Amino acid sequence: MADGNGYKVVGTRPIRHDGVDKVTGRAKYGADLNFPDMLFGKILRSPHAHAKIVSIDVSRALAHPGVKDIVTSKDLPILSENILAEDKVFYKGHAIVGLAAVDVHTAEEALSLIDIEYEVLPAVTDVAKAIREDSVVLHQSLTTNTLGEKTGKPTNISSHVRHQNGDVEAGFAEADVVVERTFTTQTVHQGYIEPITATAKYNPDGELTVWTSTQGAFNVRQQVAGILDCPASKVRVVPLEIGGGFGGKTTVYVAPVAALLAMRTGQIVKVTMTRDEVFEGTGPAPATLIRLKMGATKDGRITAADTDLFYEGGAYPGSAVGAGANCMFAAYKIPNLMIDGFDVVVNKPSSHAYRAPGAPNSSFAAECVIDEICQKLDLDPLEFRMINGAKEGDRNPIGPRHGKIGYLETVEAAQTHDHYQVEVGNGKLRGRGVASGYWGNGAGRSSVNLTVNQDGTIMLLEGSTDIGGTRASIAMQAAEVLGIAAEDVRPAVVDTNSIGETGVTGGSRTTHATGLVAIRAAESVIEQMKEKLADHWEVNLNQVDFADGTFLNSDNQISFKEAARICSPVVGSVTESTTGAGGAFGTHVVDVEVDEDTGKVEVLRYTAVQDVGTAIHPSYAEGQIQGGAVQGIGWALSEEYVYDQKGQMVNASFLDYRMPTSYDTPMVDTVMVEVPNPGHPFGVRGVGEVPLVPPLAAIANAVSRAIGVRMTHLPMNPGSVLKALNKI
Amino acid sequence: MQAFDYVAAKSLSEAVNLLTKYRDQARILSGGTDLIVQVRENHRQVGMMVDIKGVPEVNTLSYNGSLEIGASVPCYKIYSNEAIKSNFPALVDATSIIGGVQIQSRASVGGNLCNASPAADSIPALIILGAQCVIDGPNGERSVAVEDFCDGPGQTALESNELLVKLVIPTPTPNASSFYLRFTPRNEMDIAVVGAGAAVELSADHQTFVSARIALGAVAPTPLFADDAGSLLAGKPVSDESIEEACEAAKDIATPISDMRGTATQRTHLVGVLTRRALNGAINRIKEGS
Amino acid sequence: MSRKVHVQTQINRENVEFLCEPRQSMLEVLRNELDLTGAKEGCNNGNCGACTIIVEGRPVNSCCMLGVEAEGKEIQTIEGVATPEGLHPLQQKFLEHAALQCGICTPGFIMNAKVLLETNPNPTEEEVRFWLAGNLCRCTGYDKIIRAVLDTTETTGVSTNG
Amino acid sequence: MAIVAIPSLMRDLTQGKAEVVIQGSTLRELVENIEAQFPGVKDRLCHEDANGVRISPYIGVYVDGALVEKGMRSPIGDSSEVHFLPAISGGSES
Repeated sequence: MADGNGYKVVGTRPIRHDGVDKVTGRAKYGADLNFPDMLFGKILRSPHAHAKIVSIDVSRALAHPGVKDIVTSKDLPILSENILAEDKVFYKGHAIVGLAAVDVHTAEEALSLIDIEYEVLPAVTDVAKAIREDSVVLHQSLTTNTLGEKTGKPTNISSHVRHQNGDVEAGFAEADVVVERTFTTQTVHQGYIEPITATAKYNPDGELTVWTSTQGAFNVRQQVAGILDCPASKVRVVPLEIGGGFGGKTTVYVAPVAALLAMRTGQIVKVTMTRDEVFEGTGPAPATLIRLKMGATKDGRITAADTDLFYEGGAYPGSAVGAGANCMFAAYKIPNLMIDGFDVVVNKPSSHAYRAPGAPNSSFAAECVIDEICQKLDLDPLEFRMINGAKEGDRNPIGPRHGKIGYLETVEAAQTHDHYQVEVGNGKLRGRGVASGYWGNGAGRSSVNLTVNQDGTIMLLEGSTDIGGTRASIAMQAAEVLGIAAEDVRPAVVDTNSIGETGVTGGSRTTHATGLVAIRAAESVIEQMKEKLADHWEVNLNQVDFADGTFLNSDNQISFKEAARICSPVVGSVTESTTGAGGAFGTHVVDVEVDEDTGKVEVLRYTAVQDVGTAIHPSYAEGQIQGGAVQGIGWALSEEYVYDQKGQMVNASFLDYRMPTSYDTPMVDTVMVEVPNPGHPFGVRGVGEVPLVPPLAAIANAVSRAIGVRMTHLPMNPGSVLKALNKI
Repeated sequence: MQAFDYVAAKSLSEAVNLLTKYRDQARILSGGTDLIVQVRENHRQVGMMVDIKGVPEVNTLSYNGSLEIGASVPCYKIYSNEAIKSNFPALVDATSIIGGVQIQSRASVGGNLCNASPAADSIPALIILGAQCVIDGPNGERSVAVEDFCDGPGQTALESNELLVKLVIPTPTPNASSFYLRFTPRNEMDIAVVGAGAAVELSADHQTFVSARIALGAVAPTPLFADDAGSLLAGKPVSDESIEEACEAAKDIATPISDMRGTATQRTHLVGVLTRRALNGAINRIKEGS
Repeated sequence: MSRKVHVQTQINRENVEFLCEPRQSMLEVLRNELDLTGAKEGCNNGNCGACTIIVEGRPVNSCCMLGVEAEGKEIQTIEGVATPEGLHPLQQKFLEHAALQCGICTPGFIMNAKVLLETNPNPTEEEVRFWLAGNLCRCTGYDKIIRAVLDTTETTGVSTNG
Repeated sequence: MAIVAIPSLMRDLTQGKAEVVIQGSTLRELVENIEAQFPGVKDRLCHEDANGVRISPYIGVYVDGALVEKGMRSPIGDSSEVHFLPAISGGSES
């Protein structure tokens, strides 16, 4: 912190550089670009959850005045079934046809003129049914992949992962209490407020430009170039401001279609999803079915855990079951373990990353069973976590040893927090729940370019798109190294032609990885300036020092700003595949009150503790934690995809897909524990993902304790709570 | 969105003439918060939108012997009105939870009524307050009780060439008050799983029910006037037992469906819960007001 | 397509004329015809508040209003909130409190909160939360937004004439 | 010599051994040396594409607790612990 550990910029709370544009409405988001001759694209989507496409006739639509072009999967140079379906649709909302017209209304009218004949097939939208022997099989060519080995038998189970150590049967034999439960969670969406959008321009020389809002411009370039079979050098992706992502904007949906239509028409084409398209046509987080058995001794030591995880991949394989398995027990020392994880396809949109993908589901099960064990043993749940919690050198039960981590510190901070000291209240159905959670965090490829202006200010170019304030957190790290103010570094997210390859803003990697690269670039700037000053002062390089924003030797001392004028031009450019992401833990405490007549759960108080390593900009680190906690409140209590018998989602709107409003939530107290990550010069750990891991179980534990009935199904909506209370 | 024509009518007669000309193709536009979305989402076909917000009669809001609310008066004007706050609190309860404040800037009680959703919040409130719908058409004005206005989801007693002009609500007696509430999973920005309103008149000593009107939302194809449930309270002591009896009677007439917002069983259960809360809410207001 | 209508209105204190089809929403007119893209489309059915503008002093979801209805009205959009003299106090407080992350919902929140403070200069936390319930934010968990609005009332007050 | 944890679903290839001690200064050497001792392992851990034999995209390799970023070229320390875990899909960069 600025007041403690010697940093001048790190730990302060400057106004973010992109802030004024955003509060004045001037910032340009994905759908905000307009061009005079722009066409509007629309996509026809399957009305069926599972069907063969017998025929597609676009002639009536093509004849509609104002329609410029129509494309299907046959027009894609490289087939990509989730972009435009080939001969089968696997979920309601599956894209089939793209078209471009002079305005959005004309495009919509034309959609209704496309004639598609379907052969409707039975659909399976429930993981529990999809794994049965007699289930409808989505992909005849799909067999179970078990670490490279395939069973050869058609199935909906696309992969099987297993973690095994010790002897679980012996472990359960040693236990004084064993709890076994089955948990279910429903499909939930990232819920970003800005719908998916892309605008494309194609020049006759083969240059394609895509403006879009994305978590990773280079990912978009790679996918668009791949699907359209053109060289990356011909594709320029310009990342505009992005209105939320949470993992959901790490892939492409409409960009290849917009690009294809632009290529064929020669006009600029914008394709923007409607909200129902976002729900039905993009990748949500998987619904899951989890069985979990855990044993502990009466003094509160976990002896064994055995779990089966079934995650819905949606239409195609690829659920986050692996990460779910990796993260679910990371906080604990468990000597005997068996995890079997299965990725299962169902007739729902192809699942995709959502904040700590996979971990909230599995941790919900693990942390609820732990809470029940605590109740049976009459142990304080935080004390139980102190007994079993992992510290540096302990193993994640799936194998690898933890480096320097701050898990126990989060538990201690929760224990001593005022929230945990006061009684939860009386008279009504009130309960307090706690839960912990882990996310491994990512590092990887990042690129930063620092240009030193003659007045000593800095232009910082980066490839990481900024969703929640990373321009500020990265600029601050460069400023810290350069000994200048955060405001003197002007960060900009630039297009794929203007910076080195950079991975997605996801996996909680950006402040760590791109920050690390910004630090390296700043160090390069300092080195270059030292060399130039040595020349200027006619001394040896080793006689020039840099400290506290000042270059000096025995005779001279000048500020960074003065040096900038002398040294111009200076550019520090670094691109690197970084490592050293530090995994991080959080522990949440929540109080709820249940209305016993209606089953409605009110969140009374929420405290989220997290090891953030070092908070670069504490306000935005807090904001990540608060936002994650409230997404967790939604997931726990009210959000779900509701399907009818035909596999149709019936609540694809912000009205009926109930994300929490400001009137549903309390203030979220945050406690940031700082156990610096040795893998980063300032100790940064990823912050964004962890806070969505504990809330599901924390709230379920609170509700369970409030009503005296174990809640194992999410969301805990009023109907399900009333049922648990035996009121209906 | 389908194409349509638009006329901003200046008078009732102009509006009626347009309706007469375009019949089923025409639709009255007031706040538009339901209509525009329905047309956009292809739930309703409209060839002509007749905007009546410029018609003086539909903008009236007066309390003079009785309360008159023009069909286009937006929710916020209703819940901000002092006379309504003191005399018709159930109307304040209902109008302040229709959508968010942005919706309330435009959405009108008249529109809420004409949209005829079974879950409309203002309709049970209007029913318990004994509101009359004043309707204009080629054959002149006529009046219909609110409880008889809705025929089914989206269906009303209006002929295709008629429009709702205003609602007229009689002045409540002394020792009377009203209360509306709904149950929703979210605290706001939601559709009633069940709604319940109660208007109650008590004896001067607050010990006995003089009369009561109860109405329910989202438990039948139209908002329901639970006539018997209210009537049975007349002359009964103000007690948990009496109230329970009314709640059971209200549950008896509910014929809810199961849908994504709630199951039939849950809704029937909630009818009991909300009727009790609505009655107690109205009773408490009488006691507080005296 | 039906015939375009000529509309005269006032937006951000300037007289503005535009042509639009009756089916075009005010949001569509602002964004596509007038290139005022500060109002955002999040849901297009009145459930997220990202498109909030101020019409005749009241917050309105511009997706639930037709462009033709702007005739003769006085309209404010986020683009007109700051003046050459500087940011509106709410804008300043949103920045100071880090009350935005991705920022897509921010224009809508500021427009709606602006009317709240003009209507009720000293709201309670409960009143702020209720008033802003029609604006969804998925990033912040609302905490810092609510604090920013409350802090605007406590420290600076706002003028009531917009 | 590095200690390599064998994923449980591959222990059929290692005579049930959960851990083997293997020589190798890079991941490639390590994999080749395991393969020499326990044929079939490489097939399950790796796949071949235009760029040659690489670790399967479905597997994340952890050396001393940290996910490696250099694929088969990743250095292995003298007493390193190596784990092959299901890759984290989605939120983190692949």
